[in-house]
Amino acid sequence: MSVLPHKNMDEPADTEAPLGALTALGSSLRADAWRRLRGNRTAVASAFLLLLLMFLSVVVPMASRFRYDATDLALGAAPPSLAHFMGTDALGRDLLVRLFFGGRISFAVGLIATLVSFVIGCSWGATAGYFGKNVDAVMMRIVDVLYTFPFLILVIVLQVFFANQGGVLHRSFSYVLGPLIPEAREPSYFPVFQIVFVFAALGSISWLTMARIVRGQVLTLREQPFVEAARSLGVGHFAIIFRHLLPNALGPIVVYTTLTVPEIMLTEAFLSFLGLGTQEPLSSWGSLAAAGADALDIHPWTLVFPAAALALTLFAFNHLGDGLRDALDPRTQTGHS
Amino acid sequence: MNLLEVDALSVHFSLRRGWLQRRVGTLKAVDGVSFTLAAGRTLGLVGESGCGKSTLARAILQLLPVTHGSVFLNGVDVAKLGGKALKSARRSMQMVFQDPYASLDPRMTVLDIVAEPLDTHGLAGRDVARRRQVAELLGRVGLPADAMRRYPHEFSGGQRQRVGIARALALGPRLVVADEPVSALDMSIRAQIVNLFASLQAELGIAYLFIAHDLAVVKHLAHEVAVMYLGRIVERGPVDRVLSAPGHPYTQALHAAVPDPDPESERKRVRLRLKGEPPSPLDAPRGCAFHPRCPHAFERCRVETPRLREVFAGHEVACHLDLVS
Amino acid sequence: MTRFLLRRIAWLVPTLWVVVTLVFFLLRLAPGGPFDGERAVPAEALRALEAKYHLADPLWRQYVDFLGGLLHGDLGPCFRYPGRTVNELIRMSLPVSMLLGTLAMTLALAVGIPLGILGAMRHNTWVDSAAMTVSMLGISIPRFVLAPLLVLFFSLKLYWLPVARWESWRHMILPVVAAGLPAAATIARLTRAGMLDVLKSDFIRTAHAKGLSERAIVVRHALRGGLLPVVSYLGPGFSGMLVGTLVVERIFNIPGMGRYFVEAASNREYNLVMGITLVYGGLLMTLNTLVDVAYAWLDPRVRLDEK
Amino acid sequence: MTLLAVNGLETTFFTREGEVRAVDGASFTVERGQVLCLVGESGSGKSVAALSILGLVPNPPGRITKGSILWHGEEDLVRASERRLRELRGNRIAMVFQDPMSSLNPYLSVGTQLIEVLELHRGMGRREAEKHAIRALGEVAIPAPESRLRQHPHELSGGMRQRVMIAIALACEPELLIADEPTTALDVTVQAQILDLLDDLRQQRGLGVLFITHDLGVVSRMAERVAVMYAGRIVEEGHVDEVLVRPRHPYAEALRRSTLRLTGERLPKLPELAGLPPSPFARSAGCAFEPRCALRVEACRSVAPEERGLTLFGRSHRVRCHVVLAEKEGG
Repeated sequence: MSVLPHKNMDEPADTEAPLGALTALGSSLRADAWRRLRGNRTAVASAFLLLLLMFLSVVVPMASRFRYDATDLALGAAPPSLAHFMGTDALGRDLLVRLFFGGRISFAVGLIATLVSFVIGCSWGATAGYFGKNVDAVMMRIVDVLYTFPFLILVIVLQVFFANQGGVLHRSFSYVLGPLIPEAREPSYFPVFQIVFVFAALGSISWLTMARIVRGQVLTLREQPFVEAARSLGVGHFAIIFRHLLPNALGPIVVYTTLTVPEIMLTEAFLSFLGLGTQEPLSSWGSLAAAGADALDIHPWTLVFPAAALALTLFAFNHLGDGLRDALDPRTQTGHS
Repeated sequence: MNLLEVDALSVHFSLRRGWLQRRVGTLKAVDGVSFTLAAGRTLGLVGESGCGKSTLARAILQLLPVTHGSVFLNGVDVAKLGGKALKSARRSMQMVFQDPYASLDPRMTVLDIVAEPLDTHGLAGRDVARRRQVAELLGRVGLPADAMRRYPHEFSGGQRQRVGIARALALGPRLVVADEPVSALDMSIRAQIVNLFASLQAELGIAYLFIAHDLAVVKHLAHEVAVMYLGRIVERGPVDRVLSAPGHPYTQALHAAVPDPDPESERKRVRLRLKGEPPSPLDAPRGCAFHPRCPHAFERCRVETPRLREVFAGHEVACHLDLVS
Repeated sequence: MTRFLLRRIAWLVPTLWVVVTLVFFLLRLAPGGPFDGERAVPAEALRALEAKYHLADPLWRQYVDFLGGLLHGDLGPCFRYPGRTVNELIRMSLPVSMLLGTLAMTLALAVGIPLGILGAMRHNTWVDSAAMTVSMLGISIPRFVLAPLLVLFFSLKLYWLPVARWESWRHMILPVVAAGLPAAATIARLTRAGMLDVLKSDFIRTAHAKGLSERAIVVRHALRGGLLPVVSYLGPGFSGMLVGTLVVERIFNIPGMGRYFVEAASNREYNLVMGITLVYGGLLMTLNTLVDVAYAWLDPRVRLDEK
Repeated sequence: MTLLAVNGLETTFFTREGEVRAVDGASFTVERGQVLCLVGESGSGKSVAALSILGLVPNPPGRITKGSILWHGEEDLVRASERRLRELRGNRIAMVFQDPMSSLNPYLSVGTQLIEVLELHRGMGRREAEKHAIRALGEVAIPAPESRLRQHPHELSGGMRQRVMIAIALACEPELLIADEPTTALDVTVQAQILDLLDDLRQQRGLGVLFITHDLGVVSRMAERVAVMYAGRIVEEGHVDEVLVRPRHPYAEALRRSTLRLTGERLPKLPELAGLPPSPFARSAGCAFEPRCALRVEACRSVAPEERGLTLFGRSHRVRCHVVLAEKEGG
């Protein structure tokens, strides 16, 4: 087996496909990528698994007869049974409900932080890359400095100072969400606010790599003749960025976004382990696994289920990200023999 | 009045180095170039890579800042325009690019690519009308109307170049600057594209500034030829005259470098070989820039930069040698 | 090269200053003080403590004092460990963390790079899938799950290795593995991706046309370019490793710096937090510089003197 | 003496979109000291044919599915072991590629890349190889060869890089050089220098050269014999004076007429080769050139023309065309 470049088949220059034979070749790059992605069984399975887990996270806590915070001290930690499919924790709380309730928080945290990092990272990177020169130098120097910033300290300070109960941010949070979710005004909803807030904040500092990626893409694309062609037609800066540059940089952006979600979820788990993440009685996969890790030798099921859910989700997101990367790389070989 | 008058045009780049971006030198990519181009005519601009021909093209189209000099298009100095005025001036000057693969946005359909100039200048109709406009442009360049639904990567190099030409025609320009439009194409496709350029000129009266790196391409299309070396024009004249009696030693070498497909005549040709490689504009030689590679160089060439002088009606050469033949 | 290093050192100072200043003010703007949590501290004593540590001074005064101390290399006293200075604490704990981190990173490189090369060379075979599934698992299992599992298996079931502490080399094995394996997984994936990218280039075809063996092609022609992504990862990867060692230090009860980190921050041990921030930032910047040097050494097209 | 005889070579790529027969039964020979030019458009299969000779077709998806490649008339390279092929590559058969920038390893110095073949195939020690390398660079007219050894490809100009590629290829004094469009990426003046260099080296060393190009001017400058490739098949093969002056195959004729020339008449409209090359996925049962051919007859669509040999002025000549052959046989 040889490890040669698969050049001859991949470069359109070499095939010179004429108009007549094109129907067999698919109609666009996107359709091509989509077809490749669907051909990747692991990626498709990963996507389905994620959708299933999200669905269960929404449905199970609503459908179950247990509440995530209902304790049964008499029962205590019980191994899986017909009543409690995943067993109970030391306080006798049903692990199945806590697990899928935790799924809500884990997914929410991952998606919120990723969304924030996506928005800031794309605009920061695209601006720096497109305008270049001094703008670029200053903006990327800020990114460099932020890279050395100890984010743990930031998270702690944010939690203690900015996310305090009854503080300005908490009040505005309850005020905005109040009409939608009546419980948002209750004090018991405070931990939800806290975790959401901390992760929005975490997102706002985890955009650094996204900014670098987008900037790199924009820097390369800016030099492409099709961008020059657009300029020669009189197309404005705004249209060039949004019609030509960002759509062409979309591939790496999508891939990186997909890979950011598991990273953030892992960070949440890590913070929970340190006691800085999700607070009782709320649960997340990280906080459940962290609690379970302490009791590994006596109640192994309290670790096994949350750790499996967490690992499976991270696994699926990473696989999906990889599948997207392969699908979007036009050089990926299509051969089989 | 000439359609295009380029007067003492220079494009210099500052070379900056280090942390503070200190200016360490100047790169004279284009250095005092002047020429004129009449409506409906073609000027072939020939030279090796790095001679500044592409920079010149971009400076004329205001894609690069002009350092000195003027570019008069229909009597208006476009180098002094900006904003809306420049945008509307772009309607009469368009460009065709070298790389048919990279100059079309891979994520846009041919419809959107060809319609983009119309959209940008608010000339596109709605839906069906827009399609009709694009179909007509595609027809002009010999592509079927159903090509508009497809993406660039589905086409061959020659077809893509036709799309690029259709886009350049959309605004009805008076001047088209074509930057090596056939260099990236197969030999057998080149004739098609050259013929297309010729027939469009005959139909629409467009003037071309046609850039090439060898003389063979230019021969069939150009009325006049200008040869560039290291940012300057070293020879200029009617195409028949320059090809049959090239005056500058560099033009002679360029002429000799193109092999002839007829083996008999190829064997009979004089092999004039240049020593060395195209020099970098970063350290341009003093005097005549060509002297280190010139077989006839003498003392004066090393110190004095020759100016263009007329050696025959309309034929100018920048060389110290006595060229009157 | 020398100019590049000098310039980087010149950058280090202002950058660290910015970070330190930000942290300084963030900490002090947060409500509460170092002695808030203590029960039964009479107001009188509290005032005495605050006076002792100059916490009642105006903010700018404290900042100036702090910077002054910094210039002398003095990070000040600890509040919670009376009689100890921050300097002492760091001097004691930093070497432990560094050793743990270095060993773990070495393990990660030693496992990850060969695994990645193997995956790339046997691209799209079962070897590749197996190697990548293993490394994907490595990324997906948090260290605080991995570490107890290792302890459970190797210490509590097999009695091979000690459960905790940091005394002999046998104590080091499990913490190093727990800290290193997830990083190994990331490195394996980066190596594979980088190698696959390089193996597609034209010059690899040239190497084949020269008659070189597969092995020579991989080692001599592909590895250099293929490892570039790993090299760029080492900068941020190191900070990831710090977080990793933090978890591992807690689980294995190792007297490293990470143990103090969270404690110091949640207890508002101002001086200790500043000290740890400085050490961490300084290390990270030094490492990033080294990564840039390594990058330039691997890729001759990169020139350090030009930005 | 025949160095290389390719007989009925068929190289197929098995892709998801279908099988692509990039080379479809091509036959040609290269003699010692002779240049055979393989001409064709992009996608005609000329590069794949060249890669097939050295067993360098990427597998998967490509594989040689039929035919033989005889080295020195006896050893079939299609059946040779990978080990044996490695012995030949870079040693007895060397190759130069189109783009010297991407074909040289950007991470290694010129010296390392040159010395490595000498160490591998000539068993030289470092010192000796270095001395040899300096001489090899001098032979391809690179000024100051000693100092070049330490330079990296990005520090050289395009022409210099291609000279380095040639020096590497010729370092072990191969018998056969395969040059795949070695001057396409270069300026015309530099192309002329490189062509002269290759020509000189061929004469000095009695090197057999398989030269791949799409430029008929280059063919006429370099070749003694030329093989014209279309859709994976050799449609005409013969001496340059025949093929380029009096081509027998309609494709070769159209190619010749549509080539831009510096000499000769300036025509109001250049003769074009109309139409497009055929899709690699849908090869017709008949002659692949039939849809674009002005001379086509009924048989062209359904029956693939056989290759027929002719002798013209004492030189062998082969054409694959119904019409031309019928004409010859009739008259």
